[in-house]
Amino acid sequence: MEMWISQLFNGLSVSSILLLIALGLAITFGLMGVINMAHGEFIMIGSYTAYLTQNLFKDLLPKGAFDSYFIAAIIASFLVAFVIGYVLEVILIRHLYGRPLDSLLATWGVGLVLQQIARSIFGAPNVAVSSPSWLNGGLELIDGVVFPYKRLFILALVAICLVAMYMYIYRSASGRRMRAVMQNREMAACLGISTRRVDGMTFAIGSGIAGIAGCALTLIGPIGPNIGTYYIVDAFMVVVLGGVGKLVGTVVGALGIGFFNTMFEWWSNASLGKVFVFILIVAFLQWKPKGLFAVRTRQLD
Amino acid sequence: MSQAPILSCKEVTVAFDGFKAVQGMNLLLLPGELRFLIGPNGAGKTTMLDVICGKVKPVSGSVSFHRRPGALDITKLQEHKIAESGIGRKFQTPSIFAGLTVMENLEIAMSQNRSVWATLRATLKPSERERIDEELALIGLGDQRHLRAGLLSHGQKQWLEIGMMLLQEPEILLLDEPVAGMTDKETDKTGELLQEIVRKRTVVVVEHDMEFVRNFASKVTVMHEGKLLKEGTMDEIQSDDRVAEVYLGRGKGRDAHAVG
Amino acid sequence: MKRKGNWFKGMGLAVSVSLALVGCGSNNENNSASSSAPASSAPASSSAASEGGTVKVGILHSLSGTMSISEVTVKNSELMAIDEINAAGGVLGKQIEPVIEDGASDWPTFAEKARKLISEDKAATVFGGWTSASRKAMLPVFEELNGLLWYPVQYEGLESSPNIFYTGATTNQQIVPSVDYLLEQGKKKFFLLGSDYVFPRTANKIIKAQLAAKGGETVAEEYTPLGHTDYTTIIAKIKEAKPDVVYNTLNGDSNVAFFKQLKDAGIAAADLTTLSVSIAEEEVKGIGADFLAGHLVAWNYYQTTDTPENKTFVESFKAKYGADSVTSDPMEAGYTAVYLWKAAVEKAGSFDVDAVKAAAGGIEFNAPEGKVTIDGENQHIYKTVRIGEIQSDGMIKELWNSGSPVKPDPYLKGYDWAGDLSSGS
Amino acid sequence: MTSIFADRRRLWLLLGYIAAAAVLFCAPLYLSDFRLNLLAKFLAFAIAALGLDLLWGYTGVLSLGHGVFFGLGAYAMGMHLKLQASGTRLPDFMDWSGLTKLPWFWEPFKVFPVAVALGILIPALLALFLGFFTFRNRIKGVYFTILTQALVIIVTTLFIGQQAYTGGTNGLTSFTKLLGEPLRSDTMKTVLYLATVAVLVLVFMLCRYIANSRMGKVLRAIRDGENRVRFLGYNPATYQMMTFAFSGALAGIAGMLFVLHVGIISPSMMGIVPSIEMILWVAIGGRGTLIGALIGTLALNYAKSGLSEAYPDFWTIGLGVLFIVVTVFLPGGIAGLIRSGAEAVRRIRGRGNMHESGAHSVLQGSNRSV
Repeated sequence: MEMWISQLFNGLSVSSILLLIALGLAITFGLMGVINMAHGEFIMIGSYTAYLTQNLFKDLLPKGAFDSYFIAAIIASFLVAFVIGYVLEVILIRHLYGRPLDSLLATWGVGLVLQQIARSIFGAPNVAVSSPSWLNGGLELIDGVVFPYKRLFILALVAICLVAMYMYIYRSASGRRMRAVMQNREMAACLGISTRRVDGMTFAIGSGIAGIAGCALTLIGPIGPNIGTYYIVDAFMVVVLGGVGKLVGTVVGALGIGFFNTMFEWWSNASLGKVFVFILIVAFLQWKPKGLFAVRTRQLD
Repeated sequence: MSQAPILSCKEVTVAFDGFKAVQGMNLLLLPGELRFLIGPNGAGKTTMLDVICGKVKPVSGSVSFHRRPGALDITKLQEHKIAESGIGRKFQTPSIFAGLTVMENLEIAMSQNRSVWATLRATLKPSERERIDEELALIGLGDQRHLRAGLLSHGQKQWLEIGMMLLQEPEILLLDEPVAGMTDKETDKTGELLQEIVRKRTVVVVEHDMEFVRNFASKVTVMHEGKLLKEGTMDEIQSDDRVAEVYLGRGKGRDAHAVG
Repeated sequence: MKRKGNWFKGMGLAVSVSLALVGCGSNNENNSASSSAPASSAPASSSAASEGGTVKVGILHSLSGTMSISEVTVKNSELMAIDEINAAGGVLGKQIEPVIEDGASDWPTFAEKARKLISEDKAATVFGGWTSASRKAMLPVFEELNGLLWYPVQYEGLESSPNIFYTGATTNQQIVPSVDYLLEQGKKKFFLLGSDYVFPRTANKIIKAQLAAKGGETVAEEYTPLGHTDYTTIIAKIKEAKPDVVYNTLNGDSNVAFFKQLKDAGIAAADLTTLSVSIAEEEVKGIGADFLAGHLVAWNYYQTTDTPENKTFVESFKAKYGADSVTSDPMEAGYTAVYLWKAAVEKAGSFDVDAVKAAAGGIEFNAPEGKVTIDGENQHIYKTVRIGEIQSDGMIKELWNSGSPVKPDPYLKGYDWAGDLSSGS
Repeated sequence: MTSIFADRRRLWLLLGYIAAAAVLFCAPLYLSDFRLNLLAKFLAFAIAALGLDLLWGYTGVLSLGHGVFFGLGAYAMGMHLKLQASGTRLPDFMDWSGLTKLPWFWEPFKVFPVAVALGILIPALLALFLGFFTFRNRIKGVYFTILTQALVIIVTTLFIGQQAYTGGTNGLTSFTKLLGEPLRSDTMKTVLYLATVAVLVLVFMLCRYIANSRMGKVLRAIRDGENRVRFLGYNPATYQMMTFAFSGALAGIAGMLFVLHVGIISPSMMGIVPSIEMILWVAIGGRGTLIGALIGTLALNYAKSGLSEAYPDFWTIGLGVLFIVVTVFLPGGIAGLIRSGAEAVRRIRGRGNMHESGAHSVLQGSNRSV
């Protein structure tokens, strides 16, 4: 019996990680229509920022303060990724609106460059990030079933990010401006919204959330120049399956892929599990080409 | 009304997420007729054209196209099958292929076998070249034949699209505001073009410019909020109070002059 | 009807294509011009371009891509060996000139660069490769051009190419003895966990046959794709199977994810014994010693191996590449390969590949891992097997070793239970 | 009036192509063994690039999965060569994977012509199958692109997992003979090189024919306005499927020639990165121009092997920057550069053709719509 509970929890935690990774993409790709293949590298930036914060706390601050480094790391990784995202938008993405396929290729180039820069700064081998002590161990509700604190922390972090994003997009003034610019750039410009600044902010927020994802992933995964490539295709699958433009789509997409992945992996092995999930996605898109929560538009193209 | 209609739309209803763009609309077209479809914005005129050419599937009602060998149920067919069977559509914003030259645009619009294998082997026969030259002369783009269509002016693009429609030789031609955004000189020229088009096929024109509609003594259908309001000659339409009220706002008796 | 400027395009094509060819053509000329004798433009004979004071040697590792994690450090140790030899007067009076190439974690690139090193740079030998796939890609090139490759990494065996010397362990010098060791420790139920590529699948095949013959039991066999990062389901399967030991052939980043998540699930080394064959000091640094403390590994060399040669090796490596750098088995194997090549060349008295191969058999060398001897029959080397336990300071303490170096047996002919495994080519 | 210009222009164009073909055909005379092998590999890549250019440059369908079709062609030839090299015995990896007899689906690859046919048919049919299910449901643009990436993951993971049948991550290698002749003899290598050039020239002419035919015009129309084409009576889905299948077949041919030159095929060569690099060749060369695909493939591959020789550490940065610069600031690619360069020369010398001189010609080069 416990197996079912722990597997359900595993499914939920895998979904939460997928959601955290795809959340930033839901903005840059979902709302803005920019295909950012360097999204994985922003996750890497978040992980490396956590590594640097950890070293900073270890060297400068007294031993006791070390455990609180992780909270600082989350904020730092958001800010660093936010700034780099803003700079990237101003230099490059600005020229690529309305050209999705070109933005896909150009950002793939950006990803290559960021990976090589990371490799020359931090070296090719992985770097280690030791997790804060208050996150070690796990909650043991029923004997034999352990819910690791780290996974619970990630679940909580994802929930917070989701609520924050929802409030920002649908309940705040700048969120309204963002949606206005995304739906009709010319009209928004006529109404006096500086579309340039809104574009920059939106892309930067999407990148910032990828930074947070990177920081959270240091708890459970490797930190190295290539980790971006592990997540990028899965993140796009979540957003495409969930339906572009709708936050709830991304959430449901992540839950769907997370649970199916865990279930298939339980019955077969991890490789075949991944294959079944992708076949399922391809088949699903036959039925709903625009994803679960498609936004219907009436123009010709 | 002895002649059998070439196109009959019965009780057509179209809804977008609950909003009923067209409700229970009936429209009968006689072969070779020129019908104007007018009405205020949002009356469902363009949606009606979308239904006939298959761009939008109606929620209920039937649309049948009575061709010589028999009736076709439009709502069952895919868009390209409808176009191939003889219904041409010109869109409101000029939609021509910017990457192709004027000549190439006309070449692919020309009526021909549309299968992949056929177009792979197709070559431009002299007779076809002549027809294209005639069309080019008619729409006045003879000099721009090798120019990329994307570089034409707005008016020229509209004429190119009309030229493409002519070459497609449909039995029914749906024109969506052909003179929108045109100068007076261009509007007159389009008027002459329309005279030429009407001679050989049935045409439905959605239009706001009453002046333009007036110099074609033909039947006019007025739509309002997705429903048929009035059908008759231009004079009957203008004297009808409901049309005036709906069209021009509450004032009675004002001349049913077009509101752009 | 043609669009404008087409005739320019035609000319553009002709010009650019010929430029590209001339470019690489001339590139080829100046290459041979730089290497000495005019004979070099003769068909790719294996006569080494021993020009006056230097002899060219190829270093072919992945300096970019996913495998750079492991291969950059091996390149460094090979270069250190070359510097030491040059300082001590070089080989047959010639200074070794290393030509470094990037395999870019892409197997056809390994084949392309190998061909370039042999036929263009006329390298006397090449040190390189890491994954089995990169070795398999280079093998036909070395056999075709009669080049010489030194492969410094433990691998799945079942191969012995006349043009390759294997200074890493074959299965009977790492996998088989480690399973015997675990069986002696009373670990009967094995959970085989590996990344989905050739080395784990082949190693597991051998382990299953060995366990069946020696009263062990394979409880489960699980594979995860390369770059897999979520091991919660695998850990759940481990909990359910309750094995005595998890025999781990995961590779690269996957190890980081597996051990971090293992600790999260409240499983420490005391609760579950694991033995890994792809985790060395370098990987321990990347994962973090606190996740790995107490877990076992099987290699032929550790930084803590106490031989006089190892003391100097570790000291000079730290001096050259930084105090916090560590030395691991593949790095030591790469370092040893350079010295073994030097010894074989000096014994043969020439850089010619066939002469070096003939002279190599029986050569002994006091490597940092202890005495090693080249087995002339299958061109592997005798190596001492060592089981180690990872300490909380990141070093690996040796628990057991095989006493004397073990004779390499890539086709496991000497093991009766491995009869059906391979007919050997 | 314009026909005089047209004829002279077509003459020059023909001259250009003949000169290029001549330069390629006599390469064995002035290229060393290593450089010839390298060029042969790049020319094989060019064949796949042509197919991709027809699909993306002309029809506007961006597929990031052509590594799979390339790989399937390469595996077909690889299986044939492996069977030739193993003679009567089982291939080595099957032996120690515990197989006792040759799997049934390996049997047809024993015969060379059948292996070549399958190397073209299997990728084409897979492309047709995927195309049928995506284009019919009007899955297009970015959704289609991401689906092709899913296809890559599915196929590579399956090939890696089924090690007993496919050789796993080591793939198929150590080939010895082709049609009874030693694969690695100098004469065989020259013959293979000339065969590659011949196939490339044939494929190039075929693609040019298609691009200039009415079908080619319909393809470009689909790129500019897929829905508009639908209302002209053409079914874009069939056109997209056919072009996708054709480009899949060309990628298969390229794969077969690749494995003959390089001597190995493994799942990593049909992964996500090689598939994206193929697109880069077309993008840099100049999509929508067949010559662009050729120039782009040669230029980029020489740059890649040249750069990585000279600066092993930083060539990925160079590749990344090249990616950005081309897609954003140079959409026309190298071919676009050549064309606008030609126009600049024309305008300076004031030879402009009366009808199209002036503002129009300047704008022509930069028209790019995706």
